Amino acid sequence: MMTRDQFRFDLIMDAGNGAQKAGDILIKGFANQGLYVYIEPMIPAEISPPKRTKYSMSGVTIRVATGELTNIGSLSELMLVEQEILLDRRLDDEEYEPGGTVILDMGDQKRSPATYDQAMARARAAGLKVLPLSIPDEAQQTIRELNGNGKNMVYLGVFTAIFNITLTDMNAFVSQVFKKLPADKLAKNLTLVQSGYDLAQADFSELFLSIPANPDDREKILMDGNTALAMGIVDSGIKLYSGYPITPASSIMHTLAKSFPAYGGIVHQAEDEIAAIGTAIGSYFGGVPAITATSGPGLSLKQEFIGLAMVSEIPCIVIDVQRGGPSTGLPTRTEQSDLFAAAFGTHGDATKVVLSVSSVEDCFYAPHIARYLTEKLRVPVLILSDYLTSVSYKVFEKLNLNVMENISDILPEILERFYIEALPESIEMVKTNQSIPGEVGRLRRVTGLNTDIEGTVAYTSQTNQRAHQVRNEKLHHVRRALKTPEFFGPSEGDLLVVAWGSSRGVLKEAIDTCHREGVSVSGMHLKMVYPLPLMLKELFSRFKRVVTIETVYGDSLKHTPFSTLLRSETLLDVKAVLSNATGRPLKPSQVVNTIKELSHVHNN
Amino acid sequence: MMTRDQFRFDLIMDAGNGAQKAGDILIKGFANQGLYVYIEPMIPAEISPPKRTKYSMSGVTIRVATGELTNIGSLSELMLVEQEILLDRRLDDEEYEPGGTVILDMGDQKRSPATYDQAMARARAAGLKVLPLSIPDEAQQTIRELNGNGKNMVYLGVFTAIFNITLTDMNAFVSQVFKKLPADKLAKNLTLVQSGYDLAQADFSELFLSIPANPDDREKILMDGNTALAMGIVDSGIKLYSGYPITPASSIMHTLAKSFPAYGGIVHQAEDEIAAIGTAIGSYFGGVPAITATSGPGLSLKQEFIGLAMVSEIPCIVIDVQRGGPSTGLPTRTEQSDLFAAAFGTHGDATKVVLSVSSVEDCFYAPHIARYLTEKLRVPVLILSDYLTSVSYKVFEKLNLNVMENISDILPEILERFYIEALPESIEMVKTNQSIPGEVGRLRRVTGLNTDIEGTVAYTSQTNQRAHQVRNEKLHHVRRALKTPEFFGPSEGDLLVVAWGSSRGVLKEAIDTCHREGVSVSGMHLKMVYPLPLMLKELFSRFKRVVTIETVYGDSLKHTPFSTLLRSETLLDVKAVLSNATGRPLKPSQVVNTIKELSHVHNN
Amino acid sequence: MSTTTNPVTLKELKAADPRWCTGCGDYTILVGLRRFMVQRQIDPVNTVNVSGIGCSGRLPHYMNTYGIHSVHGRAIPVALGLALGRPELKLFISSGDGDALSIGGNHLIHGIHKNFNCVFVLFDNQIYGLTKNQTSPTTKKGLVTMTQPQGSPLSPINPVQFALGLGATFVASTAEWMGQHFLDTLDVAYQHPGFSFVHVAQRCPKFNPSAWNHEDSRWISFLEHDNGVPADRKAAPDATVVAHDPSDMAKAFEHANGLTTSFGLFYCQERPRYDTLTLDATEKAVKKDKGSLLDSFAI
Amino acid sequence: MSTTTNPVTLKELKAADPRWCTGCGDYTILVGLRRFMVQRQIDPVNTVNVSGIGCSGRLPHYMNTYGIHSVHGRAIPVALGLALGRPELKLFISSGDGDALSIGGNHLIHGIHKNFNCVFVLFDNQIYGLTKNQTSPTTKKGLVTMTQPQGSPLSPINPVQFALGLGATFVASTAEWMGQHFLDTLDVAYQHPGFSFVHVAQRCPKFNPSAWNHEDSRWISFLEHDNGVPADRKAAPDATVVAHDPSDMAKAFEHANGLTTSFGLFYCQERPRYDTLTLDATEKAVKKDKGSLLDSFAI
Ligand SMILES: Cc1ncc(C[n+]2csc(CCOP(=O)(O)OP(=O)(O)O)c2C)c(N)n1
Ligand SMILES: Cc1ncc(C[n+]2csc(CCOP(=O)(O)OP(=O)(O)O)c2C)c(N)n1
Ligand code: SF4
Ligand code: SF4
Ligand SMILES: [Mg+2]
Ligand SMILES: [Mg+2]
Repeated sequence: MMTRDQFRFDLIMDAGNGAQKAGDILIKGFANQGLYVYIEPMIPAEISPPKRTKYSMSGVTIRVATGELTNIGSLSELMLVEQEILLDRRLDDEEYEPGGTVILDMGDQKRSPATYDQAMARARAAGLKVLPLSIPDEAQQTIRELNGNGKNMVYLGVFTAIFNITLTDMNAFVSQVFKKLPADKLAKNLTLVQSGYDLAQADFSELFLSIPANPDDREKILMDGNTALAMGIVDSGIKLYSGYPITPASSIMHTLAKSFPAYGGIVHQAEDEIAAIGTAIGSYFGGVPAITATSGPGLSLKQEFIGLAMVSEIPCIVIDVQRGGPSTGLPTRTEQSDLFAAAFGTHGDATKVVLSVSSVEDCFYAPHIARYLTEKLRVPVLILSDYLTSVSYKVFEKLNLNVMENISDILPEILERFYIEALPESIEMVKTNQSIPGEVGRLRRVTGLNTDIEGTVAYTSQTNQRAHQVRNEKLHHVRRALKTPEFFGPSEGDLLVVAWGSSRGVLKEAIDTCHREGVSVSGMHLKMVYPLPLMLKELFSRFKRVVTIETVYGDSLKHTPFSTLLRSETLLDVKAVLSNATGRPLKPSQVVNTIKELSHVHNN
Repeated sequence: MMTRDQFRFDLIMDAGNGAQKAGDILIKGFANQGLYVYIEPMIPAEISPPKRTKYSMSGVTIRVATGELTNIGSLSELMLVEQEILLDRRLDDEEYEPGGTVILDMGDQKRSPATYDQAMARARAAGLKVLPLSIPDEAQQTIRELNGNGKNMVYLGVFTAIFNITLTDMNAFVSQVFKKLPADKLAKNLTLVQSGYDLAQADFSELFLSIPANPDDREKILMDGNTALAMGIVDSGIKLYSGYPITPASSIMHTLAKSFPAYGGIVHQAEDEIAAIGTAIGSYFGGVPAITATSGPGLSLKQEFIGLAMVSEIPCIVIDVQRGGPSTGLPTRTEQSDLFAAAFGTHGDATKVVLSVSSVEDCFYAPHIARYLTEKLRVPVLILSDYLTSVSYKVFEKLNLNVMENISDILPEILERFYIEALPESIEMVKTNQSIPGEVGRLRRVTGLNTDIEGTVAYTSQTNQRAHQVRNEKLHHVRRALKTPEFFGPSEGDLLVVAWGSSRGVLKEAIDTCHREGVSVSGMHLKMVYPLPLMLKELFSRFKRVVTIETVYGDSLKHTPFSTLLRSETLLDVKAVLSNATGRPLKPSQVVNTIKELSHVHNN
Repeated sequence: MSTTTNPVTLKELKAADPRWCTGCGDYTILVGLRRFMVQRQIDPVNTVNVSGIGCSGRLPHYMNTYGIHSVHGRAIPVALGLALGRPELKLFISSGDGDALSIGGNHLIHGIHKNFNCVFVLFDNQIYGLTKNQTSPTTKKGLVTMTQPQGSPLSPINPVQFALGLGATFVASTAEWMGQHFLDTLDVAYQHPGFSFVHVAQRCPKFNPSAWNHEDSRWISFLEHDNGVPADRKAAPDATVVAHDPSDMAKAFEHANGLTTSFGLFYCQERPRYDTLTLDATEKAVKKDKGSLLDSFAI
Repeated sequence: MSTTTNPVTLKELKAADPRWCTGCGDYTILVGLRRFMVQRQIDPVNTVNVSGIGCSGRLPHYMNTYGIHSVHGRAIPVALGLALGRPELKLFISSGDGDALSIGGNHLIHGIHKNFNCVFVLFDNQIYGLTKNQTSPTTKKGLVTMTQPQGSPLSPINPVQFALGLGATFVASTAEWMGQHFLDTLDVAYQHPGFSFVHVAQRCPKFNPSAWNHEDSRWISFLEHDNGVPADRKAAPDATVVAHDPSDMAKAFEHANGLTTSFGLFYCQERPRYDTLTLDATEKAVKKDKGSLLDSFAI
């Protein structure tokens, strides 16, 4: 039996056949052993695409490891695939490790022997070993009794055997997940798991694998990015979520719709994205913290109201879960391309703070820091997550709760997590009176028109210039409070690779790999992407070359938005060396190769 | 009698009392003499603000000169003011030349002697000479007979005398403008002009002025920026204007509503800005060129649809007449602060071309070049004008008409005016089929989703990356076609001052002044602001220092949007040295002073 | 300065000096609203005036209460945020015919459908005032405007019919120059629990003097009922008076048909409110301890 | 490939392979629309299918005509651009209940008010399909959705009543599973000059199977009239049939009241169209020579 400290594999089935459910149960098995897991689901673009077509590919990629994981990794070494069309489709993605293995369910072979042959030949040509799987007759019969459901349980049994999980443990997890199922149905499911387990013992023992665990007593949780945002919203003391459904932001709302009322919160579904933010602003004017979340098209629609919040100095938090763009684009693919729309999309000089999240953990604390900043500054704060982060889930140490009531409660570790010091006690506002309705003797009106310090509409040169200056000074407070961003590796050298948002995990892993392989390189990651910390130029100048890696388009005549900002700020020739907008996240191996190429160039 | 080659003065009255009408008639007198005129109206923020308050300041600043004018200049040497509150208000703006003269109508003195004394004392303290004006009793009587109207005619008479225009000529202009008035009323107005004329002959002869003209045979026209845009829309062959009212863009629509049908065009008032651009896009998909215009808040609302036009490769032209921002801001003040919202406001990597206009003449040709670019590239084109350009009107040589039917008709001089070469004959599109409804055998569907080259929805890594690359390559075509931007002065030296859009006139005049005074400096002006021409770095490197001047906020910790782009592009330390967002345009004298300061610093 | 101590006075309700045109009906609405607050002794400290953009949108600046002058067409969602976050506040929304029916139509649909508690006042001058004379959805057919110099081509939207058609629970129409009627209308609107849609005929002497003939009252017909708004015989001596039961939706539609010449309470019917339904649902939810927030994610 | 030469065939109208869920009513609508085009021999070359975003919004991809799959809620303004620019084209708009009545409500108001010529088809599955099961304005009260797991709190908007209330000139309702009725409804809608509002009950087996009971027809009542749409006795054998004159607005309202159980032509009335009014005004304008464009600005 092989021993490995990390392993990545796929379970791929027709949409609707339960691949993700099987994956969910499997990772309980891993976590129970004290292993760490990172999961990226494959979600088809259609609701329920026709089966046995390439559009119906659904499933999970699972990465399991001895130590904590920050990303899904580069390539899969094992794929269990329900039928040949999906195998063919998945090969397109080129996410397999040459030398790896495919377990292919031959159940549909009779329907289409030619395409089976073709797909298997293609896999072999790609350097993969193909092992056929045939579900035994009794199991087939059980599946028929379950109305065609249950193949996923067989596959779960296969993985249980491969990964050395005891059947007793696995049966417990299955029973727990299916606790609402009638006893006879549950029993049938358990038989199917058993049958897969037996099958693997018989046919796939060569694949059996041991991943040593370092079990400890620390409590672990399993969560995806959007759930973490939802829970963070609750913990940060926000009281109203006002949104309009849009992929991939919707699940934040779904989670809150279920759980928020139990904590005294309200979820409001507005008629559109514009109304959604308007309601959040109204609530915050009333002193009740509110938030809205959306994705690209919704962000475009919210721009006008974001400007109103800014000028009228009403706190405002907008989450943008970036998806593949532009326009309707690729709703179920990932991209980091809304940075400029977030920072600069509102007409006029509309000052905002834009922070990005790098992990599921960041998602949990982003609402806290956003609330802190928007209430201190009375400037809109945008949180940039992305499709990748929103749907990826992982096992990690249980997070400390803040149970924040007021922003003065914020945990110091949250400020640290976002590399920022506490802001000055008092910050100048355009309008001195910032009372909320109900306060006696401090009645006031707010407006999107320019005003003087009393809040009265004013059109003179002086008041206009002052208002701009005060609002920009708020951002300067942020700049001054921002600390040296996270560094991976030495703080000087030949090459510095910079990333933001969800590319952190990949960057970190790539840098680690490079260091292990003796390649000298450093990495830097920014969470706060607008405004930027003040010391970047100084930090960058300690390197011969500074480059960025991002999941956004760039080429030799077009700098990515992030590198445009870095260039303007540092006047150094910062270029994006990986800037693909394929809809897929970066891979650590890609980054490692790029670093090696660059180092090579340098060393010559 | 003094002789001057240029002179700037104000006529200031309570809103609704006809100051602008008087100004309009007066400039006919100037133009008739072969003089050049540039006019900036003062428009109160309210519809009809209460009289005798500082909110009711209405009027015109007029600059008249021997040669062609590009801007309103710096300071006024003469002000004729209807009453003391307005004088007081206007002094706030600090746009008077110390040593200049105020003619103050004393008619309201009895109502408020104290404030009269105060205002006059303030004017004197500011170094102004104050000459009282008292409308004679007979004229007062005539004004009463005209229901209180007609003071403006008296003032018109005063200016007629001061500027040496014959009463016969002036009477002709007045009669022409008031041709719909009953004969007796017209006669009364003429008496009032006469009375002002006589009054000036008696009291103000010290102010009389001669501005020599260089009359020539070239036809001249008088027009403001928004009218020029409207007429340009007609001449460029656009067939549909689809808009929603918003200050200061509305008057484009007003002008077209009156005149477009006579040329076969349609004006459509939509229910909002989003619908307005949607209808323009629908029309252009049908092969019928369409345009929409708006100001800041409307631009924010249009972002989503701009992205759709881009991805679905439907031509799309949006005019944004920038006003003081952000949010509702200062609707009747000027600013250049929508550059980033125009270039980057749409979510995702949404490629667009952004061009700016520097003059009323540019306004006329902007629709042509925009149509050329959007039809060649099938990328949205945004035209940035601003409040200043939209309301300022001037006398200039009659423009050549293009009478464009197809973009292949475009006059070479229009491409030259915008410093761009013709684009390559054929430009790669994301989708090869670009047919319009009615074309047989080429049926197609467009979408905001990502597609392959056939136009079919596609979510693969390859198609997504390709679509981005093709769209960005369209912008690269523009970059490559952009020629060296306009230069004022030598192409190398110590200091280069860069401006864009409406700041051209001020820059040019300031550079000219500096050159006359022996200060060595160069200027550069860009009309195309996104994407930028390729040779900027090279051009900039020929100077020791490069700075920008803009009507937008910037400070030492915040680069203006334009300078951010220039910095990123050239990696030179380009800073905005004049970046005030006061709502008022830059003044040539400010620019001259700044240049002198910078030169001084350099020479030390 | 305001205090929560009664009495509320007219003087105390004054904020910035209004800057509308001479003769503008917005002045009358402003004064009427202040009078109403005095009459009902509504505490300004717990009152928020919310508006969109337009001449009408300026009202909050002139009322010494709390206020939000928001963006064009979108006062309703902002007010809803206050209704959900601070249900004890009194909400008045000022909107123009363009603000409410052109750009803001969608929010009006959903404000009405949600039936959250507020008094929605539609300042109907049948024109875009602030942007200087463009066609609005209520502009009469044929009127020459800056955007339609050949005359507005369409028959106007009748706001009362519009609100009835959307299922509003409270629909009334009044005119700002009929002082008592205006006050009485506000009063029933304020008492109605839900979205009270109040149409106000408003004079715009600057751009649309022909919209409402306030010097004559023969064209006016009052809808009267014990549960409604009394006819204002003083302000409109030559008006006809018609009995109308505000619970009769079909009749309400008949009265609303065509041009807006009927004034009074068209329709009033209590129905569940989104604000209370939503707040109640949260109220009733079995509460959990925030300290156990992440427990269900343990693995 | 299509040509302008008739006959138009079903096969020729096929474009990309549809990718809706098994049993989705959108398939039936798609096939019905194709059948209708064949029946009327509508030239695909001069037809544009315009849509917003949703499962419904995918329809244009599957029809081999011209098409624009635009942005969420805003197909109507896009279609209007075609109506003004290319009045000879045939326009069909596909919209969902969320697309049309939630985010797109304002455009629907103004499309109806402008009464420009198009067939507007509202795919009413009483749910957000594409985004996976959220409440829409037509969701029945109490239905559990992802955004309202406690059950949708409000009574739904009735789309037919909604359109009538806005003064639509053509309002019909049909169901996609009643094949003949669907075809007949499209046919009268297509013939109506103006904005033809067609409500279609649409099955969403994936997320809202309880919305429409297509296996029973006792709950259905057909509105029948010589100028209307014949009852579909084959598709709905147990339905009641009621005589209804589509020129009777008041009765139409009565039939529309409450839940959508009546099918047929509710209302039909010719009225001036914004598209023709606008085009005529330009047509009639005294024409000027473009060469003299700037003459009036001479000084
Ligand atoms: C997004 C946006 N679009 C357009 C405008 C310009 N605008 C301000 S008020 C207004 C219409 C005003 O008409 P109405 O709502 O009837 O109010 P009134 O001025 O007549 O009271 C318009 C178009 C704006 N401020 N914001
Ligand atoms: C601006 C914007 N907001 C939200 C979305 C996400 N979205 C797509 S379709 C849809 C609703 C679909 O419901 P419906 O209109 O009823 O269509 P159905 O899928 O049921 O046919 C939503 C919210 C989007 N694409 N764009
Ligand atoms: S324009 Fe009309 S509505 Fe606006 S302030 Fe003047 S009179 Fe009143
Ligand atoms: S989700 Fe519903 S509407 Fe959408 S395709 Fe599936 S069944 Fe049809
Ligand atoms: Mg109005
Ligand atoms: Mg739906």
